[in-house]
Amino acid sequence: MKRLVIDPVTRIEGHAKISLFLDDAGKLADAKFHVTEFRGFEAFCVGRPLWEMPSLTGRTCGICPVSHVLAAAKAGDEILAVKLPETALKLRRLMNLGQLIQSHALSFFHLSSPDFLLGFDSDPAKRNVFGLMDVEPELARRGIRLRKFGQDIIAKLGGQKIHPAWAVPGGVRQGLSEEHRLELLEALPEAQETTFLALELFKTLLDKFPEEVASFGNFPSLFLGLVTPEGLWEHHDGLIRVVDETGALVADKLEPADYLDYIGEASHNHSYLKSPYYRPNVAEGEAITPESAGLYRVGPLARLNICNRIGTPLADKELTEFRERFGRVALSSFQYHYARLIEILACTEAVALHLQDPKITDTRVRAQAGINVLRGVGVSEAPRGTLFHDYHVDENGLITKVNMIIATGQNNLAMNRTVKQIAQTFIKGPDIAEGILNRIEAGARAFDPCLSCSTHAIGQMPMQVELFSAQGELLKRLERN
Amino acid sequence: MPINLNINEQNLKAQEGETLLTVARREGIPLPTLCFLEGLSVAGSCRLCLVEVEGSSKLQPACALKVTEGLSVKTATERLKRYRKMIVELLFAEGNHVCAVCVSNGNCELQDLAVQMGVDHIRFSYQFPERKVDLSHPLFGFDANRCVLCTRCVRACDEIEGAHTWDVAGRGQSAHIISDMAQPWGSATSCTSCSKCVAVCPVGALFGKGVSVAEMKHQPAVVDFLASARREQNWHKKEEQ
Amino acid sequence: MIKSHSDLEIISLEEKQNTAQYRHRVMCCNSTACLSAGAHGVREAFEASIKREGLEPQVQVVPVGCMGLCSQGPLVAVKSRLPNQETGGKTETLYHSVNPELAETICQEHLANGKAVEAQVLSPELPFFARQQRIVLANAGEINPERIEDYIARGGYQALLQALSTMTPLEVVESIEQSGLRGRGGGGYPTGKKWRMLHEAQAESKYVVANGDEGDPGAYMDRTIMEDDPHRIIEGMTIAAYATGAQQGYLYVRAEYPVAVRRLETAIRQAKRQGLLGNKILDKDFGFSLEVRIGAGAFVCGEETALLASIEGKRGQPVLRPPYPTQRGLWQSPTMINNVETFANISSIIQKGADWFRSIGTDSSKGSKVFALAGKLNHTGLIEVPLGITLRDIVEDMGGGVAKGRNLKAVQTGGPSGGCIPEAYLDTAIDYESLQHLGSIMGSGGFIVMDNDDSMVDIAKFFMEFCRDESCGKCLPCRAGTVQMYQLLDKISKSQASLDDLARLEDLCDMVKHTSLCGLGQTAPNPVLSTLQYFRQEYLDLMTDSPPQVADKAINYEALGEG
Amino acid sequence: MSRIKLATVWLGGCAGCHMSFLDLDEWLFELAKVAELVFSPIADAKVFPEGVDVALVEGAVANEDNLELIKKVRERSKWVISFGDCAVTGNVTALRNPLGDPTPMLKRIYLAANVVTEGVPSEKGIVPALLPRVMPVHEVIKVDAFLTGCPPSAARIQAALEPLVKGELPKLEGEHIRFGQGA
Repeated sequence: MKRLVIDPVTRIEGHAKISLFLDDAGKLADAKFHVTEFRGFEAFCVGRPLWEMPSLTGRTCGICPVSHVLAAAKAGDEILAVKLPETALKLRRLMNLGQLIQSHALSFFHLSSPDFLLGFDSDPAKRNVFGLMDVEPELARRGIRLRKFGQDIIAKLGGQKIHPAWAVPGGVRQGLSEEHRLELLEALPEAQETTFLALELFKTLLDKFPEEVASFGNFPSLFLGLVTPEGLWEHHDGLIRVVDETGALVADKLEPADYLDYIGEASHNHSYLKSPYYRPNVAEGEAITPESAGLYRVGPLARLNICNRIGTPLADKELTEFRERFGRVALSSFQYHYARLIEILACTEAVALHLQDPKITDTRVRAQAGINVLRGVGVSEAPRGTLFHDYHVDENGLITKVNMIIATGQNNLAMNRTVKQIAQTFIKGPDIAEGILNRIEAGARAFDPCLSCSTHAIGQMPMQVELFSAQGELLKRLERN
Repeated sequence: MPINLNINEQNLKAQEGETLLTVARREGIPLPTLCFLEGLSVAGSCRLCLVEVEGSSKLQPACALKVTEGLSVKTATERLKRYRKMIVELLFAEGNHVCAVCVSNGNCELQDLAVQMGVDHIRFSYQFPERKVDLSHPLFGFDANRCVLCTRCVRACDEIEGAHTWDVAGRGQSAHIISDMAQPWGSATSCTSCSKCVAVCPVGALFGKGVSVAEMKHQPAVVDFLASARREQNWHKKEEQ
Repeated sequence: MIKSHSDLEIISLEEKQNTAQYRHRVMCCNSTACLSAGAHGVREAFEASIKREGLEPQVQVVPVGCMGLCSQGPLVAVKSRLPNQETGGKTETLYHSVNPELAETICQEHLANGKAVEAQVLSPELPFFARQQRIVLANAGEINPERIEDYIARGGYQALLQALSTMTPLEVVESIEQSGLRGRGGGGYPTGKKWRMLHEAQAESKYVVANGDEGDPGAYMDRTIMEDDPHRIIEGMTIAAYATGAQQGYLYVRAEYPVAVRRLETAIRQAKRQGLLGNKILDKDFGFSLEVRIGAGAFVCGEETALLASIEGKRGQPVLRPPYPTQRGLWQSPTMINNVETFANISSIIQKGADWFRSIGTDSSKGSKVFALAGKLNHTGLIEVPLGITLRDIVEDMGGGVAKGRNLKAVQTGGPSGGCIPEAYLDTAIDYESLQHLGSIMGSGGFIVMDNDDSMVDIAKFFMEFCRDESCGKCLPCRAGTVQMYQLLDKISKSQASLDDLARLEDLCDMVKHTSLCGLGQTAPNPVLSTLQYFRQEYLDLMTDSPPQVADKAINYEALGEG
Repeated sequence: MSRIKLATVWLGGCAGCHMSFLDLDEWLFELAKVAELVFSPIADAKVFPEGVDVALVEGAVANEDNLELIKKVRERSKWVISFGDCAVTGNVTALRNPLGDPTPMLKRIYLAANVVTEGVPSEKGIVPALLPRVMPVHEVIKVDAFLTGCPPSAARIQAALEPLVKGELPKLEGEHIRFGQGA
C-alpha cells in the first residue's frame, strides 16, 4: 500500500491535507480528508460573558464571521428570553444575505472559477484569482465587485466588513441609515446582473466537465437544512428538514434546539475536524465512516434540495431549470457551485425586498433583558450550511459550556467520500498528473469548506500529498510545482 | 503668587502649589497618564508621567510634582519616550488584553497609549495569566484579564463614594483587585452600585452588564465633577451654567 | 522603679554579686543558628552533668545570644571568676562544635578540675574575633537577653539617664549629628539630620519607629541584635524620643522572627516595670511608650513608607515621597524611622561621646557595621567591624579565606539591592561611598563570597527571583519588569537566549532602575547590572545563535491516543 | 519594472486577514501590476518558494506545522510581515494559553460523552500536534514589520503594501497601528 498526501489543500478556506492510499497495483484503495488545525473555542469561551460571544465566536472564521455572530446572538436571545424587535430581525436577515452573497462570490470567483475557466490541468502557478484577473479581467472585476456588494451590506450595517461587532443578544446595535439603504439599492442591479452572467457562464461550462460532474461527490445521501414552516428556502430562521436522495422527507419541522437528538458527532484519529452524522440512521456503537448511512450534506446544494421552492420569482425560475436538469434532488457535489449561484440570485432578490421594506430603517432594534434561561441554541444557515451554537450559562451570564456544530463539519463525511470518488475515477496507475490532484482538491473545494470555522475546535486547510509504502512508511511527499 | 518655571525650554508662569501635570495640561504640553485622574488622590504608580528635573538625578512623576520657582523640566526626552513605550508594552504583556474582543475596543486608554507610543508589537513575553470574570453584580461586570491595576476604581470608591468596596490583594504579579473581603462583587455588601468605579476604569475591566464588544464607553470625568462640586458646593454641570 | 543613678547602681551591683558566687559561668549560645545545630541539647547536657557532678553551687549555666562564628556552632564560652593555672591564665575559654558528649567532658575536666579541653578551644586571637570592634553587638553572647538586670550590670540605661539628666533634647540631637552616625538599614542617610528634622517638626504628636523588618535573604544582623540585646534598642529609641519630642514608638518586626518579638515584648515589660518606659521615665517629666508591631513578612515593608502603611494597618506598599515621613508619617504626623542597628549605636555614642565614635571608621562613614558573612568562606557568621576595613581583610583574614582552596571570584554585598564586586577590587576600604562606586551598596550588611564554581548569572537570577516575589505590585515597572527580567535571566542561564534577549534585559534594567516608585524596584536591577559590568563575558558565553523556543516542542499525544 | 514576489501565509487564525486582503477589491488589479503572488492559500503553490520578497503572515504559531512553515518562510523571504493581530499578539488564537496545557481541552472535545470517537486526533505526520503555548510570530522568528488589526482593514493593508512594493518597509503610525481595530 502506498499513501499519497496532498499538503496543503489550496484555494479552500482552511488548513487541510488529503491522503490517497494506493494498493500495490497502483490503484486507489482509500482516500481521506484531514483537517489540521485546532483552535479550542469550545474551551476558552467558558468563563466569558454571554454578551461578548457574538464577537468572540465570530473570530472562529474570517470568511463567514457574520454566520457566527448571528448564531451567537440568537443563542443569546434564547437565554435572555426576549422577542426581537421586528426591524432587528429583518436587519439580521439582511446581513446574513450580504454574508451569503460575499461568501458565495468568493467561493465561485476567487477560489473555484480558475479551475473552470483556466482548466483543471492549467499551470498551477497561474491557476488563481490573479491568473483569472490576467486572462478574464472583466469577469474577475465583476466577481470582485459582487463580493464587495455583499461585504458592503455587512459594513453598512455593522461598521466593518470583517468581524463586525453588531448583532448582540436581544437585537442589533444600530439600524440602517436611509443613506446607506439608498446606496445599497443603487448597487443592487449590477450585483444581480453579474449573478445572471455567472449563471449563464456556468451552464455552458457544465457540458465541458462530464467526468467531473459524474465523480465529484456524486452519490446518494441525506440532505439537511432549515426551511420555513411552509417548506420554503430559508437562511436564518425556520425549522430543520431532512430529505433523502429522492427528495422524500426523512424528517421535517425538527426543532433546531433539539439538534442533539438527531445529530451525533464522531471524531477520527486522522483529522481535527469532527464528523457530525444523522443519528437516527446509525445504530448504537456503530463506527462512523464516509459510507455510513448517517452521512448527510448541508449547504447550498442541500438547501435547494430540501426546499419546496425558494419563494422569489427569479430564483424560483432558476431552481425549476436546475431540477429539470438534475431531477428533484441533485446528487453531484459539483452542483454546489451551481446551487451557490442560484442562492446569490435568491439573496439579491431578498435584499431588494428588505431594502424596500419601510420598516427597515426603524431605530428600535434592541431588546434589553437579563439572564432568564440557562441555555440557548442559535441556529442559522451559514453559506456552507446549517450552523448550531449551543451555550449554557450560569445565573450571571457567564458561559459554562459551549458546543458548536459547524456547517463544514457536517460535510466532512461527504468530503471524505467525494475525494475518494474522484480519486477512484481519475487515478489509473501510479503516475498521477498534477491536474488529477487538483481535481481531487476541487472536489473538496466544491463544498467550499470553511475549516477555519469548522475547527472552532479546529481550523484551516491547505492540501499535501504523501506516498506511503504498504507498511505505512512515507516514501515521498508530492508537491506540485 | 505666580512663579516662573521652564518646561521643555519654554518659560511659563504657574501658581504655587499646582502640580506640573496641571500646568502642562493647561499649556497643552502632552504628558501620558494612566493611574492619574482629576478628582482622585494621586497614586503615582503607572510611572508614565515621569519627567526629567534639572538638577536631580531622579525622575519625578508630574502628577505629584509641585511646581516651585525656577523649576526646569523636560517632558519628552528620547529616554523618557523609551521608558514610556516599555511601560505600555509591559502592561500589555502582563494581562490578557485581547483588544479585538474587548468591550472597550476603541474606547480604551491603554489602546490609546499604545497608539501614542507607537507600540505596534510587544517585545516582552506575554504572561497569559489565568484570571477570572466576575458577573455576579446585577448591573456591572469585572474582567480581571483586562485590569491594569491603576487603582482608579479603588480610589473613586473610597474617596468619592466612601464605600471602599474595592481594594488590592496579593503582591507583585499576583496583585489583583478584590471587592469586599475577596467575595464576589454581587455579594459585596459595601457596594452601593453607584457605578463610579465603572465610570473611571480606563480599560475594559469594569463594564456595564449587557454591553457587548466595543460598546463600553467610560465617563471618567464624573469624579472630577463630583469632587469639585462638593468643594465648591455647586452642583450645576458647567455647560449648563 | 529606677529613678536615679544609684538605683541603676544597686541593680548592677546585685547582679554582679550574684554572678560572683559562681566559679564558672557557662554561656551557651542560644541563638537561632546554634539552636539549629543542637545548642538546646548542649545546654541540657551541661545542666545534667553539673547536677551529677554536684557542681551546682559553683557553676552557673546561662543562655546567651550569638557569639558570631555560626559556622562552628554550637558555641559555648566558659568564664571563670579567677584566672587559673590550668587554663593558661585565661578567664575565658571558647569552645566550638559542642555536642552533649563534649559538654560532659568539659564539665568533668574544665569545670570540675580547671583543665580546658584544648582540642575544642577557639583562640581569641583568631582574626575572626580579634579584628572585630563590637559596639552594637557588645552584649551579644555575654548577657541573658531576657533579664534586664544583665543589661544594667553591663552599663545599660546609663546613657538614657545621662541624656535625661544632663542634656537638652537639642544637645542629644547635636551629639548624634557630631558622631557622624549614618543609617544602618542600607541607605546611609545621616542619622542626626533625620533626628533634627523630627526635632524641628511642629506637631501635636510625633513618632519614632525602629525598622526591624530585616528581609534580605541570608541577613540576620538585625534579628541578632533584637534577640540578643533588646534593651539596647529600647534605650536607643527612648533617647531618640527624648531628643525629638516623640511620645510614642513602634518596633516593627517581621513575623518570621518570633524569638525577637518575644524578647522585645519581655524587655518592654521589664523596662516599663522599672520606670524606663511609660510616663515620667526615670522620674523625669518625660514619657514615652513603645509597642511591637508585627509585619507579615513582605520585603517591601522594609521600605519606610510601606512600613508606616503596615503599622497603620493598611496594605504594605510604598507611597510617593515627598512628603517624607519626617514631614507627614504615621497618621499624618511627623515620624522618624531608623533601623534597629542604628538605634543600637545610640547608647554608646551618648555614653562615650561623639568624638569617640568619630574616631572609628573613614572620613565619610563612622563607627562599625555588622556583616553576615556567608558563602564559600572557611569561617562564616556574624561580625562587627570598624568601617574602613578592606574587603580583603574580611575575606582572607577574618573569613579565613575561600573554602576548599578554591579561588575567590567575587563578593556580593547589599543583598538583593546590591552588587557583585570582583576580586580585583578587594583592597577597597569599606564605606558607603566606596561600595556604591563599585556598583554595589553597603545595604543592611549581607556579605556573600563566591568562588569560581559560582555562576554570576545564577546569582543575578536568584536575587531577581527574590525581587520578583517581593514586589508589592503597586508600580508597573517593578511589578512587571522583574517578571520579565527574571524570565530573561532564566533563559540566559539555560543557554536559550540570544543577543537580542541580552539587549532587552539591559533595556529593562535601565528602565526599572529609573522609573520604579520605591527603592525595591529602583535597586532590583543592581545584581544584574553589576554582574554585567564585571562578568559580561559569562553572559556572552551562554548566548546562542538559534535560541530554541520555549514552546518548540509540541505536546506529546501518545497518552491521548485511545478513546 | 519587475514585480516583487509576494507571498501570503496562513498560520493559526481565522482567515479574516486574508479576507480583508481580498477586500482590497479592485485595487488588487493595481497590486497585480507590481506584485506577483507566488504563494498563498488562495493560490496553488504547495511549497513555499525561494526568493520571496515580502511574506505577509496571518495567524499565530499554534502547532508543529505552523512552526515548520514559519521557519521556512523566514529562511526564504527577504521581509516577513506579521499580518493582523493573531500574528502580532497571539490575539484570539492565543486565548487558549491562559488555560495552560491543551491536553485536557483536547480530551474534553474529542472524548466527550456524546461523541463517537477514535480518541484525540493524533495521526503522525498528518495531524500536527499542538504547541503547549500559542506564540506570536516574532517570538519564533525575526519579523521585519507589524501590521496590526483584527483584521487590518483593506485601507491599512494598502498603506502597508504601497511602500513594500516599492522596496521599502512600511512605517505605520497613529490610528494605523491600533490593536483590535482595522481603521
